[in-house]
Amino acid sequence: MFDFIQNHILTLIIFIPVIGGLIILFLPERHNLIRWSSLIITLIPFTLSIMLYAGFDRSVSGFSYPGGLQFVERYSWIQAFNIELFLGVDGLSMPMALLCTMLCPLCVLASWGIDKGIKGYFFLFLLLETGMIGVFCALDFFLFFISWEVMLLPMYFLIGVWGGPDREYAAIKFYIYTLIGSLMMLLVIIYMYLSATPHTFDMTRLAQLGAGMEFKTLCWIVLFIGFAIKVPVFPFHTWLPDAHVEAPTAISVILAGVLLKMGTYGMLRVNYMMFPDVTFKMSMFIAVLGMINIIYGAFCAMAQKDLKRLVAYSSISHMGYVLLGMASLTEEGLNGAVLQMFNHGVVAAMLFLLVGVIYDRAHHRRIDGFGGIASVAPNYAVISFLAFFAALGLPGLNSFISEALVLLGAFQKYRIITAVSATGVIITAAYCLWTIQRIFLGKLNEKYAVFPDINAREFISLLPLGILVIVLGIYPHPILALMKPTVRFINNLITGSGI
Amino acid sequence: MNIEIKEIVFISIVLLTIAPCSVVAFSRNILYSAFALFFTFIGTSGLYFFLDADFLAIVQLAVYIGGVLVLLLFAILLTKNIDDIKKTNTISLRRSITAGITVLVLFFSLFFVFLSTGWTPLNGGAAYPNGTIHELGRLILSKYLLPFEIASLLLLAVLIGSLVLAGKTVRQRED
Amino acid sequence: MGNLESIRYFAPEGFLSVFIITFLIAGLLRRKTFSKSSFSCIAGTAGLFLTLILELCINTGYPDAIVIFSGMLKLDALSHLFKILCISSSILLFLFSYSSRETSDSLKEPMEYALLILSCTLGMMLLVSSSNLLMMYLSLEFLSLTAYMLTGFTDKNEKASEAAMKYLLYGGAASGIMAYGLSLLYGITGSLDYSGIHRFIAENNSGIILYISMIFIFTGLGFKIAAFPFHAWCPDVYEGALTPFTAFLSVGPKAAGFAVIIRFFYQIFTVRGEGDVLTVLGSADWPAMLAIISALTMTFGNLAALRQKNIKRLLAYSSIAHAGYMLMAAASLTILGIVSVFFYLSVYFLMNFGAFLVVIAVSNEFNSDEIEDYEGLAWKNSKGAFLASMFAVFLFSLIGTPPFAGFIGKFYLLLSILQPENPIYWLAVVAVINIIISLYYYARILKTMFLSRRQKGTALSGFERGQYLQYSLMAGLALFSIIFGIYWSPLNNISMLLENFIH
Amino acid sequence: MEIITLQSFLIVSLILFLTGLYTIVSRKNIIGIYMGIELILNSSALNFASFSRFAGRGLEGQVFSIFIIVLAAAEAAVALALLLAVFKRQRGIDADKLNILKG
Amino acid sequence: MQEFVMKYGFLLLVFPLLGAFLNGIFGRYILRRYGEAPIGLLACASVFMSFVLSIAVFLALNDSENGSRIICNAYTWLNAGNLRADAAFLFDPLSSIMILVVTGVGLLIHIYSLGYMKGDSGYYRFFAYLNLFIFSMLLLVLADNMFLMFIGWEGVGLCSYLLISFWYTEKENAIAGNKAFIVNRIGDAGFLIGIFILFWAVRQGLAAAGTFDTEGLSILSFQFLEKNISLLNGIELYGASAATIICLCLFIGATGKSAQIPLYVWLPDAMAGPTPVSALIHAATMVTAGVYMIGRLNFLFAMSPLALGIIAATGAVTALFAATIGCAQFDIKKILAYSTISQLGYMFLGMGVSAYSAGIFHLMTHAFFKACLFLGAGSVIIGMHHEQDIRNMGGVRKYMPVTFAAFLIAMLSISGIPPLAGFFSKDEILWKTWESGHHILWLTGLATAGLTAFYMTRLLVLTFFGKNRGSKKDCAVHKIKESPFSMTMPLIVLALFSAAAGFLGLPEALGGFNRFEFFLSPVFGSHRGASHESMEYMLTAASAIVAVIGIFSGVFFYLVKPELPARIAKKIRPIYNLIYNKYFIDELYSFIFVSGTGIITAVLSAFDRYVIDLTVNLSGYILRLMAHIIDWFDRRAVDGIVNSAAGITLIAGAYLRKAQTGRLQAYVMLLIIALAIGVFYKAIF
Repeated sequence: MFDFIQNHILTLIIFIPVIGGLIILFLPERHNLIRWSSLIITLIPFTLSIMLYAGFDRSVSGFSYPGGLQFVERYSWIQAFNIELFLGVDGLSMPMALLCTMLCPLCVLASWGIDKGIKGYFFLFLLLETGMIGVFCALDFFLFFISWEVMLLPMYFLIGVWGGPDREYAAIKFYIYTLIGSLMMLLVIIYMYLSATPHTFDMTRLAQLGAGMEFKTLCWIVLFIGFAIKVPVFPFHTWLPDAHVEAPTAISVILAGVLLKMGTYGMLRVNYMMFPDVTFKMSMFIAVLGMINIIYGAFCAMAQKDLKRLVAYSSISHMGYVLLGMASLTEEGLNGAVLQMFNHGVVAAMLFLLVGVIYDRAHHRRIDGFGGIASVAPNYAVISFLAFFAALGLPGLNSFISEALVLLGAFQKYRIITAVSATGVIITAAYCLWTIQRIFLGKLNEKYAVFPDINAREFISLLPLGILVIVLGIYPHPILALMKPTVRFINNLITGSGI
Repeated sequence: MNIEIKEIVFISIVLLTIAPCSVVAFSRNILYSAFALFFTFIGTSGLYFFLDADFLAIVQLAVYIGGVLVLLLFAILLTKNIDDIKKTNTISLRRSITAGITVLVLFFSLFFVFLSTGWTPLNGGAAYPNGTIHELGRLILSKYLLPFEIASLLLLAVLIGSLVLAGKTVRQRED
Repeated sequence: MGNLESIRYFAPEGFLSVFIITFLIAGLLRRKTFSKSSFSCIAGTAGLFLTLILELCINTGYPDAIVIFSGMLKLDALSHLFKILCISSSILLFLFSYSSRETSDSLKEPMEYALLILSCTLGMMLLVSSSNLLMMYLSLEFLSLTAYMLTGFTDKNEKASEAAMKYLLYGGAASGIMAYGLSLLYGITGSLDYSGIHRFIAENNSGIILYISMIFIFTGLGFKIAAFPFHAWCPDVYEGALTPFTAFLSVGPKAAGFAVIIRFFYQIFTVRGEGDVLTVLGSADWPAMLAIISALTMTFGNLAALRQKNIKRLLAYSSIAHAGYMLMAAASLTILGIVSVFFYLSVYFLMNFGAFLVVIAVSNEFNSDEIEDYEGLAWKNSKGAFLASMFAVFLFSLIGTPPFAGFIGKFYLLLSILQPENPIYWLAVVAVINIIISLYYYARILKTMFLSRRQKGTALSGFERGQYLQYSLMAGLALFSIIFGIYWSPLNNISMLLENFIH
Repeated sequence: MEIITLQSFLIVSLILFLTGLYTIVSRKNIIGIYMGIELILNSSALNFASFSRFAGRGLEGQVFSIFIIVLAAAEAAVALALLLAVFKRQRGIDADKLNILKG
Repeated sequence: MQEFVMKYGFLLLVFPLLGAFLNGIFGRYILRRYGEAPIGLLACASVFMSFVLSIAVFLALNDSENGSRIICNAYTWLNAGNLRADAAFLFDPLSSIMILVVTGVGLLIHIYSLGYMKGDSGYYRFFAYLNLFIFSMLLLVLADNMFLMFIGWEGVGLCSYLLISFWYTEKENAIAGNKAFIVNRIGDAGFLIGIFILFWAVRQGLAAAGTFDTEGLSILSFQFLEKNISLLNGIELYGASAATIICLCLFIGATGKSAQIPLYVWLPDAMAGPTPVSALIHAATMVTAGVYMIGRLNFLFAMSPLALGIIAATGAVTALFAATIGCAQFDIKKILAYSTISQLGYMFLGMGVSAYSAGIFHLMTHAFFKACLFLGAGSVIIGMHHEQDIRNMGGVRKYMPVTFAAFLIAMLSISGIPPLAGFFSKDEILWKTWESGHHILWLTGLATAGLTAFYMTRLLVLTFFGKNRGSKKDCAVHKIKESPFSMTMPLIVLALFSAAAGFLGLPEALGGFNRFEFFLSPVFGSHRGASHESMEYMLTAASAIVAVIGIFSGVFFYLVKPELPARIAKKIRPIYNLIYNKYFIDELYSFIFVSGTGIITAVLSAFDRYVIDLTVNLSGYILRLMAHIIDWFDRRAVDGIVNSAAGITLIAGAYLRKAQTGRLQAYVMLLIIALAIGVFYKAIF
């Protein structure tokens, strides 16, 4: 039994949620039964990914089947186009898969309050989880695209049906933005499939082909835009605040925690590994975009009235660091970028859960509407302090390490851009503290004299994230060790091809 | 240049077909255009004679004029209510001009194309002195047997269908 | 192959004609039993089912094409597959008419209705396999005439006969122009057989007249598949006719139309070089014409659908758009293009019939086709939820999102266009833009059904026993839409039969 | 130069064809439109016949013409039937009235 | 002993962290169940343990004649690419002195605040934050590489934020806390950029020297830097030498943390926190971090004389500037805050003239007497029932003799009266400034010394002498009583230290052996200046005389003729106003930065909401418009074409009402026109 799991682990992780979702559809309509069963269904892949983490070999690197890619499973799916169910994990996708399987149970915990159409909600949520893990583990470009698009449907309904007052606009805007991006990607995927001599979707073989293709730069740009919409990068970011404000708590946690990382993961997996020489030429372009994201996101966050919109813009700013790190083309910069993807996932999830807590109690999110909550809900205040300080990158907590690595790495190539981005740290500190002060400090707003403190369920969903934030700040080795060999491989690949 | 009788007759028949066409197109009264159509069909069957398609001319006379034109007249009479025979035909001037221009454009372009293309006479036109019926019959029952049978099925379906469509109105009147 | 020997291969159509005649005689003799619409529908389905079985087992034998009835019909993979498609769409038409309350009430003469459907199917089967201009024109007329009569069949609402009249007049004009085009083509090449024409054009080059005759002929064909300049009849007829028949119209005759287009262009005007590279025969660059028409059809269909309030008109414009997508594959001048047309048609068969079945089910309840009547359908009761989720499956498949078959269809189309032999990049970009526009109006329906919580007054009745055929049919179509979305190699192997269609 | 040549027949049938087209477009009465269709069908039949005679194509052209005439008859039947159905409803056969289907 | 430190050195940090953790998590529970005692005990015990350990370290360093440096490497904290930073702690003379000061003064302040914070609802929170502060300060001081130091650097910033806004119910405290953290953050950004340039420069140097792979090396650790600092001298950055730019960036970080000229505005507002906090953080330990950093990286700063000059100059200017403001303030804690800024200016002056040991010596002595002054002020405030304005005090001498005595000693020491510590450390700096040739800076230093003496006496006189001007009715004269022993004991100890500490660094000129400098020589290297004794005597005498003048003028103005200052103030009204309002620096900053960022934020978010969203909605709008046109085309234009005047224009101008779409001919017309276009096109081309 154990070795069956061992050599089918990735397929199990990906397909258990969707099978569980189908089972849920046929369960009797009792709310608690459905909630608990979906919690258990999300916990199974989490335990499996822990086994994955334990068994991961941290010494080997490379983007080829024997070296670098581990837990590889290859089943033929459609012989006609030799599309395969080709799954594998390497240093880049391992942390992301871990983050995704970890956040999902927490989100199920956070969506305990959903009561309308609960079976539909949890089925769509589990389908979403399958899509997400699918993207991270797919090594077949077609499978990558299928799981990329499979997420669209559940997200549209989850934002659209269970969202806030203006959900319809947000849902359709999200759908159109992502669809444009992914259709552009589809064209390039087909073009690459056709220009590979033995037509194949296998990413590892397409990687070797990458250099030889004509229209290479055009493909790179189209793919980059497709992924940039998801990150989101500056000009394409307007869907994020609307989607976040309208989505229910659990969904904006997943949206910020995992979906944003898919954009940067895609860039690293496709743009970086398949077109290294174009990436080398374009690295300055990405650095500038990263800088704009950081500064622009931070300033916009400061101007927001709605707490969730503020956290959304802060996500844009933090993803800017990832972009900058990716563009630095130095080992520590790239390490910082991948670490920042993981750290921001944890911090953003924590922030949105906290916003959810305050929304359940006050049913509004105007930052100025609160005041002095700390005196009436101390536990909640302490955890929010921890989250906000992690967000502003306080040393000793996890975000600082990745931001410092990113800035350190980026400094060696683009000095002015990094100097400007480093000032972003100040603006982030400003709006975080200003928010803390307006909500938690100052005299108690009499409306919330009876503000109930955090309850057990919310606390359990926040605790693991809080521990991770502190532990990864002090000892980042567990996650860092995962990604180092792959990051070195990518860095050598690109700098090698660039000279 | 000597114009034999044949050519004179040909020209007259051509005029016989083209002239009523303008009536069909422009006349205000639907009855007049129906009659004009009658002459056009007569002219066409005349032309068939010139093309040694004698059977075809007869069929044209029998089916087109006997069948289709009669049906048209029936249609006009059945649906002609009291006053609007005149009114029905006038259409806005603007539209007719546009239609006219399109048709003229088509005409001139096709006209030149027809003149310019060299139609390759394949095997010098086997003349059928004693009528084409024998040859036509053989051809239809040998090569084109399937279309012949299918045409019968088609007519059967059309017969039943139009009975049902038209029948409703008749039964409507009774009950 | 002479007439007598080819009777053996003519089994399915032969059986169907004999069935039509016996059906007619039986109908006249026992007027009363046939007057119940359920009986005649079931009898019709049985007949078609037998024809389907005959078609399935008779014609799979021969690897390459057989020309029967001295050049009239050509039985090859194309005709075999498209016949199956047409017969099954007629079977579904019968089943839909059985389950649609609106149809069964308003049909005064179910026997004649069934008869016309059978003859319409026969017309399609012949059209699909005809390889002679006369045969093609005759069966096209046969199909069109029966379609005109079926459109006008119900006298319940006055829209039907008006739609039928428009359909007839527009169709008559189009087929008249096509006849003129055929005469020109005959004049140039001197023969009515596709192979004869092909040989003539191969030997001596033909001037502008060939292209002009092709334009005239394409008028008739374009009318059949409702391509852009010839689409005007489509919305009115779709809205006027009975919903089951509209569903049938949007799949059956359209598939037959595409079969004729493929056979006409790919059998006559193409030659298959080495390494399966197809090149255009004769001076007329018809792939460019098809590509332009496909782009126009797609864009017009999608943009016009954006503002539709009536669900049937919206589905009409969407079917125009899908015709545009399929034309794209036809214009790609590659073997995979032909395969993709059939693949997309079979996927389109599933999702379009499914969508119309839901429209029928909803119009059984509220007997209106306006989109705002679908308000909050998903949250009314369990039946509403079932209908809404089924409609969602079909709509997402029509949009082309991955877990559903629609996406694989579009994937095939894009694949065929971007083939390295002669990739048409601009058309791929137009297609992508159109998919995005189509998302907007499909999502609007989803929005009314799922997202808006404003409950319209009309309550929805529960699952009633009589309608189980309808629900199982819907579930079946949805299941196949999903299965072919995930694992579609069986369908792919079937459509790959078309590979050796041109030789 | 002799008058009776293929081109002259083609021109005649072209004129017939175009008048037919013009009638379809400019007539307001349904029967008028149908007359246009009849004209077009007639001209194509004439075309087939003239090709079979002049271009020496054998009698296949004439067979096609015969079938065209048959189909024209069938279509006339259907047209009349539908006409009666439309007439019953509207008391008029003015093409303008066919406007219930809009939008 | 050395192996003990090598292995268990990090315990020194673990104790305060443990204390902070326990108090933080279980504090509320303990407070409710067992009252305040166990919390205070736990906190003081943890600091006491680390004090004992730091003594052990001191002894270990003393008796180990060979290596004066012990590294205790706990674990490799961060190892990504070429960056390798271990959680390693460096014990050498400099850090041992610092930890002694931190834990010593910290312990005393912990004991003091047991009394001070009695009865406060957030009792456990206060001690948790205080312990956390001790931990981060120790981390800062003991860190072996720049990154780890930066962790401590920001950690202390965090604790100062938490402690300043400890009574967060009042809005001003929260805002003060924010201001402190953000200004610190600006400084830290500079510090961070300094680290990056350093990292980049060292990598460049290494590359120039041929070694590319820096995998194993921990570049940013202090030994590595000290050993091959020579790598830097070749590297240029924007024209200036890399070393100068690095030093200036690091100095910006130092000004942020130690409140020098550009970034000092947060310290006066930081007085909003409880007094022990001001004593510990804003007097003794945190603010000295900048000085320690320069001391620790002396080899780097030595590379660029330009940077040292700038540091010295800013130090001197800040000292004088803060001293002038100090004279015109009335809040007791604000005066002490400005005096801290001024004394820090002294230390930076010392560092600037590369008299590193003098700077550190002054740092230590300043820690003692400034902590004593703050604690004294604290007990006065408690005594006067939270009265902070010295104009409403006076004559406290009679009621709080012990506080008065300790306060007096500390005041004399800070003013630089000879036998006390302040005199020796300040004189050492002045002498080294003069010796290194910066005569103008020496003059400003001397003037500041005079001013310091003046405003300290003013403070002493106005609070402790004369009649009581207590305005609050309930604090009538008889109500003032001495603080409890737990508060006065630390006062006494600190007073003793501030008296005796001077003898540690007795210069030779005055017949003593400068043991302090000898102790620090392994770190700073002992460079014995040209010992022309006579000049040194003259300068020491001069500084003593200046101090005495300051005191007498202070006594004269405020005790003998109390109304005189008011008259002088009237005469020099504009200058007085300028000084009183702290040269309007705060208003200037708030105008430039706060409203500046406000404007930028408003502009960018408006840009985001309107321009970007607009373009997106625009594309949506265009789509709808096109759909409308096509639909209109479908419904109207087809008839439009048909009815348009003699020309095939696609969209008719005239809007034809009567044409209905149902018109069949319109459809056929479209078909025929398409046909005509196709045929015409083909016929022509």
